Amino acid sequence: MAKTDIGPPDYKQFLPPIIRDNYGKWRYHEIVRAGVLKHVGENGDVLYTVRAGSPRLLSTDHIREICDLAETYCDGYLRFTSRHNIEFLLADERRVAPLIEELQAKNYPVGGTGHSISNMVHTQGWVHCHTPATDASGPVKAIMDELYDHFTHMDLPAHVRIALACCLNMCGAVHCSDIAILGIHRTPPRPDNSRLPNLCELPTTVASCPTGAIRADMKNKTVQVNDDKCMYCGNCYTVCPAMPIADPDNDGISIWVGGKVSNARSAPMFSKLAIPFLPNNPPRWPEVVAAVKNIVEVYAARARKHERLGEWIERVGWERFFTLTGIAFTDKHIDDFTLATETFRTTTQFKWG
Amino acid sequence: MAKTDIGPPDYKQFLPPIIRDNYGKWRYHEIVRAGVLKHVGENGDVLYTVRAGSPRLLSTDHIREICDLAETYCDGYLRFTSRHNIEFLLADERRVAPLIEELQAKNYPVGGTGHSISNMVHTQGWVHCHTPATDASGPVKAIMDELYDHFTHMDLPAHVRIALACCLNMCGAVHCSDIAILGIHRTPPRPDNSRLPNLCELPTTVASCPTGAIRADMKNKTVQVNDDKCMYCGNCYTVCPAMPIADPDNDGISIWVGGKVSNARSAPMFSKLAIPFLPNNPPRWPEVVAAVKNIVEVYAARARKHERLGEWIERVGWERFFTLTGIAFTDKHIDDFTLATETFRTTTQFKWG
Amino acid sequence: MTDSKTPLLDELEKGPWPSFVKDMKQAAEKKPAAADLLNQLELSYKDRIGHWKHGGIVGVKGYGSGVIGRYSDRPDLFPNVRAFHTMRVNHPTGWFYKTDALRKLCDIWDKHGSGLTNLHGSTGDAILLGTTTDHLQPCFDDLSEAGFDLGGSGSALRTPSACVGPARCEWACIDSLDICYQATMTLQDQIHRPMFPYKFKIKVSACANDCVAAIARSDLAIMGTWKGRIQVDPAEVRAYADAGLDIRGEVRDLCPTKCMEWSEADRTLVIHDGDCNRCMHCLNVMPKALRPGKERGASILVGGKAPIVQGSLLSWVIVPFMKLEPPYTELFDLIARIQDWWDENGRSRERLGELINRLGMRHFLKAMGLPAVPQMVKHPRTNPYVFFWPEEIDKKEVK
Amino acid sequence: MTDSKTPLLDELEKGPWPSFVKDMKQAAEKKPAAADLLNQLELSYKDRIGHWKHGGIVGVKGYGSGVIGRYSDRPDLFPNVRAFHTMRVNHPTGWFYKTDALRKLCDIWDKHGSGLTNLHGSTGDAILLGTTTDHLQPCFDDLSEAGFDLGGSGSALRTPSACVGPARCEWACIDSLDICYQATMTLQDQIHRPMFPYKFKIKVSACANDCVAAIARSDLAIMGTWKGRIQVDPAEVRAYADAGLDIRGEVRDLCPTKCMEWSEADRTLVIHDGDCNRCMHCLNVMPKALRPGKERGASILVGGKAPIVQGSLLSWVIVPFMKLEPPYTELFDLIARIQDWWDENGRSRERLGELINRLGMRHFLKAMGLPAVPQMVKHPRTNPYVFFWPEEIDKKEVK
Amino acid sequence: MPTIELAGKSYEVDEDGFLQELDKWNEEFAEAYAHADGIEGPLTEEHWKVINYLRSYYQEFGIAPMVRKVVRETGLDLKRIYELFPSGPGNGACKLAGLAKPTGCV
Amino acid sequence: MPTIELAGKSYEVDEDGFLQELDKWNEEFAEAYAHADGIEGPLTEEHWKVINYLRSYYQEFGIAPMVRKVVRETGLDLKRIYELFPSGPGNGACKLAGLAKPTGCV
Ligand code: SRM
Ligand code: SRM
Ligand code: SRM
Ligand code: SRM
Ligand code: SF4
Ligand code: SF4
Ligand code: SF4
Ligand code: SF4
Ligand code: SF4
Ligand code: SF4
Ligand code: SF4
Ligand code: SF4
Repeated sequence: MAKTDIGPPDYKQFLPPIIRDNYGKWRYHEIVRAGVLKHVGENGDVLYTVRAGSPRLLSTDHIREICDLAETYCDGYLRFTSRHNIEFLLADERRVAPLIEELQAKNYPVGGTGHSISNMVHTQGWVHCHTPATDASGPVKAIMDELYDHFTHMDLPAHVRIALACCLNMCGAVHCSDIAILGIHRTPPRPDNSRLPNLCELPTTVASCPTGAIRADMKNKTVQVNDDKCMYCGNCYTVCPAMPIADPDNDGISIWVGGKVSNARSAPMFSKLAIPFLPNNPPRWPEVVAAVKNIVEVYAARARKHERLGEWIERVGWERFFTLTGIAFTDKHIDDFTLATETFRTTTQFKWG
Repeated sequence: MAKTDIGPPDYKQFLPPIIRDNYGKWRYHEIVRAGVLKHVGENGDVLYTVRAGSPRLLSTDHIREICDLAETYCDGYLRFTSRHNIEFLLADERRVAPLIEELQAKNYPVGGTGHSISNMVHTQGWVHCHTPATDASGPVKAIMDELYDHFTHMDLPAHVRIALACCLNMCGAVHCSDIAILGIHRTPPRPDNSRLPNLCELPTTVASCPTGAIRADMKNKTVQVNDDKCMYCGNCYTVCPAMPIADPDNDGISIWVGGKVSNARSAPMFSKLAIPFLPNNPPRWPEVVAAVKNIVEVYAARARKHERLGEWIERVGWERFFTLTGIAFTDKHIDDFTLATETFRTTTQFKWG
Repeated sequence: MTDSKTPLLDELEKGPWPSFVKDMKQAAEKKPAAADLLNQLELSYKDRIGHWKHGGIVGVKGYGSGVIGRYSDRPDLFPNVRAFHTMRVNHPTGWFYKTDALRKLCDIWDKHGSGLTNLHGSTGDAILLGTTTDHLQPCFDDLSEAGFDLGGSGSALRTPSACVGPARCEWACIDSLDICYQATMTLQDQIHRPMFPYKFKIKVSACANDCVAAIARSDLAIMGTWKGRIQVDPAEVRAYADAGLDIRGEVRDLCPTKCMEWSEADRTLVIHDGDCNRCMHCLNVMPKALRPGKERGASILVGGKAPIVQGSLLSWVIVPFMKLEPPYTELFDLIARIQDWWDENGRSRERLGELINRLGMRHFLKAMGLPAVPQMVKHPRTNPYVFFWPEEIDKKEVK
Repeated sequence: MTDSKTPLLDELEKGPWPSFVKDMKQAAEKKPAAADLLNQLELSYKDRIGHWKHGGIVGVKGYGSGVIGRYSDRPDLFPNVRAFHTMRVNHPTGWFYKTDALRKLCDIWDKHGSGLTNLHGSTGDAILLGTTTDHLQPCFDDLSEAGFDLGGSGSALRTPSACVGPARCEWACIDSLDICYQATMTLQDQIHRPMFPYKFKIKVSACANDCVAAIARSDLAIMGTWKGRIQVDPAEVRAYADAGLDIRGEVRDLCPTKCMEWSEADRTLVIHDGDCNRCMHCLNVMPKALRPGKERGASILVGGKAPIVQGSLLSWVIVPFMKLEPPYTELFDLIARIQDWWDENGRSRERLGELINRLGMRHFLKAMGLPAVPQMVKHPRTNPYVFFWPEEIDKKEVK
Repeated sequence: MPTIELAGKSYEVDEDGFLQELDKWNEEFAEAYAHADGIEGPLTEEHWKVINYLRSYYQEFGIAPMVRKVVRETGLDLKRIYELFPSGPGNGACKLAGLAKPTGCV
Repeated sequence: MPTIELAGKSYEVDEDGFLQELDKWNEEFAEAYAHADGIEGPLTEEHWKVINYLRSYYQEFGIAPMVRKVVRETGLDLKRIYELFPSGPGNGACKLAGLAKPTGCV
């Protein structure tokens, strides 16, 4: 039998020599151009990193092509970033330009550094998951096509980090993104009383509901949903397969803005609801693409340098955000979950719009 | 029988002529000295207000003395402020100085305006209420004695508003005060099973508990308290007389800081816990007086002009507040009620102390 | 040691601040009830515990509120405070008095009660502190005769209060006194005959300085504000600068929205009013030079309260701007709709804010017919638990 | 119109961004499973709904995690994805690869699976996307042979991840890669054999920029920071100024604590480090001139997670500063204590943050033996619902 | 503990005159007490409507009904209720109905 | 719905082999299934300790116990449990014990 518990390969064997030499001893970096980082060691060594976009969903052949490139230009050393980009690690400055040339020839976008839009963190969607309210890869592709120039150019006030999750489980951890795209259901689950008794643990199913909409029906070993208390999160379906919730005509996408993760300047922030619902309109989700584009461009035109989307909104005010983007404010934007009172305006300080 | 529903006397009959003339037409004001306001009308009329401190608990004879003063100096026109001070309203500048002289001779403190400490809003305490964890008038007197000079001099960075409530009902509405003094119990109520069945509505009693510590014991028509879940708020006693909670050895005072009400500069804020417990030490509560004095003086020495206590703390950080005041930070300062997560530090941004 | 019967309280006669003990002693000389109150309080100081029994429910005919019943738990020692009920007298709006009215109050209270008062209670009433059950009705009759009436208590509308406003303040954007007085008069029945799930408080501040702390302690707060430009008098601005005011440091830098430009060189101040959130700070510092804009009205906020049961609440904006001119029809209609919804849906002892929080703001707004606007929130929701109304859903297709 | 079988997906081959559809088609040429995946996805695009059944619980011998089971709900149409399980392969720390290792992965996956992957999953694993039940064990055997192992799934420790840190970043205050790798190796059993109430995630960022978003999505976040003074190189500061950087506007004014003084005249920067909260902004803008202080370590935060069930949480500071040097005993001891407490007290499907919130931070701190410090809170509590420990109460006197 | 003598029987009441042993209540208690509390003449059908509603609600739910409920269920408006019970629904009607003393919100 | 033949009887199971009609479970099912699932030899006392604990817990609480509970109550450590049931407590032991398929946290 195979050895177990060996853990991942030791990363140290994958570090290029220049990194091994300068490990923990980097002095500073510069962004030479979009997608190209230059790190300088205390001893003067220089490392170049060329960053290229990736669809994340990669075929083995595509990976082999990436390997070919890495072998040609950087002795086989490469890495991936926490946002799914590919980074080629070069000790030799002279190989940078040729690598970029070949990348561009092969349609790899080079960029994603500094004040640009980097790759979108995203999830499985209809490709592999059982709970999605929308697809993942499709909307990502459509959006990145539209925002392509902001990936390859550092022309924004600050980093813009966009992420997508196809259901409220939020595997994309979109809750702290500059712009978050989130698949949502809008109709309650439909308990299947014939399968439920054998398939589901009743206490687990009841406990799964954030709003207490589920009551156990002990007699029939099933559950009942109070539709008025259900906000379609789908968590009951996660624990109980007999509670299907997907609904092609009412599932769709919501858009959230202004989150961030870094502690730079302002503390990390959650994203906030901008657009409660846009329809699932495959293959290219035009409404979603247009909405994201609009937010990016309004922000780009108005924010100050180094100001993340959320920081800009905090400065000008949410009143102004809705006015400037033309997005409608509705009762859905007003929280009604457990911490709602923390979000209500408890001051007469506000702007007219 | 007497007429009912006549409402209060129409205030307009109590307005001095100069106010009637300038009603809604004031142009600006100046604070001539601590306790003396000068309001100038659009037509050039000038109204002087002389503000004097009051113990709030007044005998009819004392009120008559105040009436005597008002009749001598301001044709019988006076008012009280929202913080229980007395305001003499004078149309004639020449009477201001004599009034102040007589007030001082009679030991009325003149002040409470501008960047001073005004009168303490407070409540009944042992004088008239059934749920107090401390007295009200006594601690107020002891504290105001100590802070007297800050009432009569405008020598602070900004307004400092101190309030006291003798139990968690917070009739003093202390929850948004620069400094709040709050009576607290520290032991659970002791249900009296013999009286409870006839005296209390069980559902109301159960529902009264913020932490769900009370269970109905239907069989015995009484209730049981889970002492581990009880944080001694006393609300069960408010609705059920058979749940006494007062406990001379463990009742006492907690101190809260940094709240404000006005929307000036910063939005209104709740006060936050500074000192979880100080003993009830009548007649002069020396520990409480010293604690309040310490907070005021640390603030006075460090804050910038116009900076309220809470604004100062927000600027320098709570870490710094505890260091500078020498107040111990404990697990009690960390929230564990329903909105607790909103108060936890969700950033690496903090100071060392 | 002194042989005073109140050695502990005597300590509180010392010191510069006026002493409530002196007032108690003054009253005690005339009134046995005041004397027993003093002695019972001394006992409390000794025991470190209150000596009043729980509750008490007494009143005057035709009213369900206005009196707080109170009985001593040591009537054996202090027979004169065996019953010691408080009467809440609705104060004249703005706490304005002429001395003749105040003297009348004193006379009535010397006749019927302990001779001790609070001017005023923290809701705003003139508190007459302590009398016996059989004096309640006669005392009320005398008060009524003198033109006074009781304030609220119990599950009633509580005595509304207002800042001094237009009577003596250059910043008043609404007539806080008149609004408060009209509300008090119009809603007399609600004040005297408790009919709600719990108490309901209304306070009126004529500007955002909020001198009656309306936002912190009223179920319905009415707060003056304006639209349009702050009125700037450039000459007075220069005068302040000449007089040594550090306009950059004390005004511009402290403006929360940073919407001011101050040029030290030509001593001019420019305000970008679109960004101003009308916090009042600059006006507070330079009252001669800056005045509120000309289009005036109020923001309406609801839900404020003290901590019991679910934690304190500051009031929430529900109407950013409402014109307020007599007879205030729009305001009073709104108040009626709010109270009706609360009364219909509220549980016993549930304040308005708690009810809105339990059912969700969207239900409240829908019932009120109020549009959702961004001014209502600090920021939109962060959790994805969004409800849709049935009519927003394509129902045909749901299996 | 084309006669393609996937007209909708074909639309996603257009446009400049690399197309996942191209990758799927590439794999489909070799692998029937990939072809059926493509076709099933096309059906989803048509129907606007997913076509996978709920759940699936499959695995390899000796492990309780690492494989996500998946079955098509249209095996009639797409028999080659009747079973289509995903294997989560623990990535090399920092996502560093040499191509030979990557090629090995590809070969194994071409042999056993669909030929499709995700590089990487959002927890950090190399995701091998889709194979049948009977290939799981052989595939695992080959992976193990090639030096790879599975990552976490289920109620297990999830694959830890780390920012690139000291390998390529001048700001690394801790060795994020080594810490992550040591944690991964030490806690292998926890990764492979689920034994907790729910999932547990650990992420390591070597500074406050948090390039792995640890604070937002890990139950335990380890974040590099420093004590003492930021290292300032005055010459480089001047060089930045000379090169046109607006140090006042872009650095000083954006410092959240306003703890910097910048003199345009003599081009010197003074930092009042006692007020600095180490937000990283000034270092980010001037990496040549400013470096983290010399005393380095980490802040430890816990509780971060996505919204289900009670709403998203950002992680909370529980240890402001911990020195972190191999073998990281203090850290690993703390992790063990945390997990043990959680495992002992947690309900099924209750994340650490939810448990702490349910029981109260004071209970957690007490169990951990951690002192309460102000760095743990944004501000102290505002509600007066304060618990005292029994030992703090004078029990003799309670009746 | 004070007692009150009504129609020849003696009842334990508190200072405010609220019955302390709720199971001692009977109709004569209410009638006699009404008289003592200043209600003129015997209790009318309307009085009993209110009293009976209060008692049955209290028996079912263990709490006194809210005023709005009393108004709705008895069909009597608040003004009428104060005419019937000048001390009001709490101090007046609940007392005669032998309910536990309404507490708290005063 | 797939079926599985065990010791001459046929059972409805899902794709993962989890019993679909929980009341069909019996000891022979477990024995025969164990064999099919790659456990060598007949089920030992230790196996039964785990299976019985799982079943009784499930019957009492309607949910599968958490792993820590299983370890504590059976006295078998996790390593031993994986030796007994190589597919682990969920995919292995729960399946043989005829519990509903553990869902969700994967
Ligand atoms: C490669 C990567 C780390 C890794 O281990 O993979 C990385 C690398 C660097 N980050 Fe990062 N960050 C990486 C993800 C992140 C993330 C996480 C994320 O996006 O999910 C964050 C938090 C984002 C957020 O706040 O929402 C992040 C917030 C930062 C910041 C703070 C930005 C800010 O002002 O808020 C900096 C500082 C800066 O750029 O000025 C930074 C700076 C850097 C530097 C300059 C550090 C250095 O000296 O090497 C690196 C190059 C940055 C660049 O792209 O311009 N990195 N960085 C990640 C690249 C992701 C990608 O492909 O785009
Ligand atoms: C008389 C009174 C209103 C009344 O109807 O009784 C009043 C009167 C004035 N207030 Fe006030 N305020 C009065 C209670 C309040 C309260 C409520 C309270 O303290 O409970 C507040 C909110 C306090 C808080 O935020 O916690 C209040 C916040 C202000 C402010 C904002 C201060 C700030 O910077 O936060 C101003 C503006 C200023 O003083 O610069 C103000 C300004 C004023 C002015 C200058 C208005 C004017 O032009 O006449 C008045 C004289 C102020 C002075 O004392 O220096 N008044 N003022 C109240 C006097 C109370 C007392 O005896 O001390
Ligand atoms: C007299 C007064 C305190 C004072 O000395 O000034 C007072 C006294 C009492 N209040 Fe109050 N409250 C008084 C203003 C307040 C305020 C302040 C305000 O109105 O601006 C508050 C906080 C604001 C609010 O309403 O949220 C207040 C919040 C409470 C509460 C908690 C209510 C809540 O929803 O959180 C209770 C408990 C209750 O209603 O059962 C309460 C209950 C009480 C009771 C009736 C005691 C009880 O548990 O039944 C006290 C009677 C004391 C006595 O024997 O005389 N009192 N009470 C104030 C009324 C005087 C007046 O009419 O002018
Ligand atoms: C594959 C992946 C998405 C991706 O495409 O990258 C993923 C996929 C699934 N996640 Fe996730 N999660 C993935 C990262 C995350 C993250 C991000 C992270 O780890 O940084 C989160 C948010 C952070 C967090 O843990 O809070 C995340 C939060 C969830 C949740 C909600 C958990 C919660 O406590 O709120 C669930 C629901 C559950 O556990 O039952 C969930 C459940 C799932 C399941 C197993 C579906 C389910 O309901 O059982 C998905 C399987 C999809 C499939 O068929 O392949 N997944 N999941 C990610 C794991 C890949 C990897 O190992 O690298
Ligand atoms: S976000 Fe939801 S639908 Fe998407 S992969 Fe995660 S669990 Fe599946
Ligand atoms: S979808 Fe969410 S809210 Fe609706 S019943 Fe299921 S768990 Fe509850
Ligand atoms: S604060 Fe509490 S004790 Fe004090 S008067 Fe109000 S209810 Fe009574
Ligand atoms: S004192 Fe408060 S917390 Fe304790 S049992 Fe009573 S209501 Fe509950
Ligand atoms: S609230 Fe405003 S208008 Fe009213 S008195 Fe205070 S400062 Fe003047
Ligand atoms: S009112 Fe406040 S926000 Fe407006 S300009 Fe003045 S200081 Fe700035
Ligand atoms: S988190 Fe900090 S140390 Fe790690 S890569 Fe990002 S910037 Fe560098
Ligand atoms: S690290 Fe942040 S807080 Fe510290 S000096 Fe730099 S910008 Fe200011």
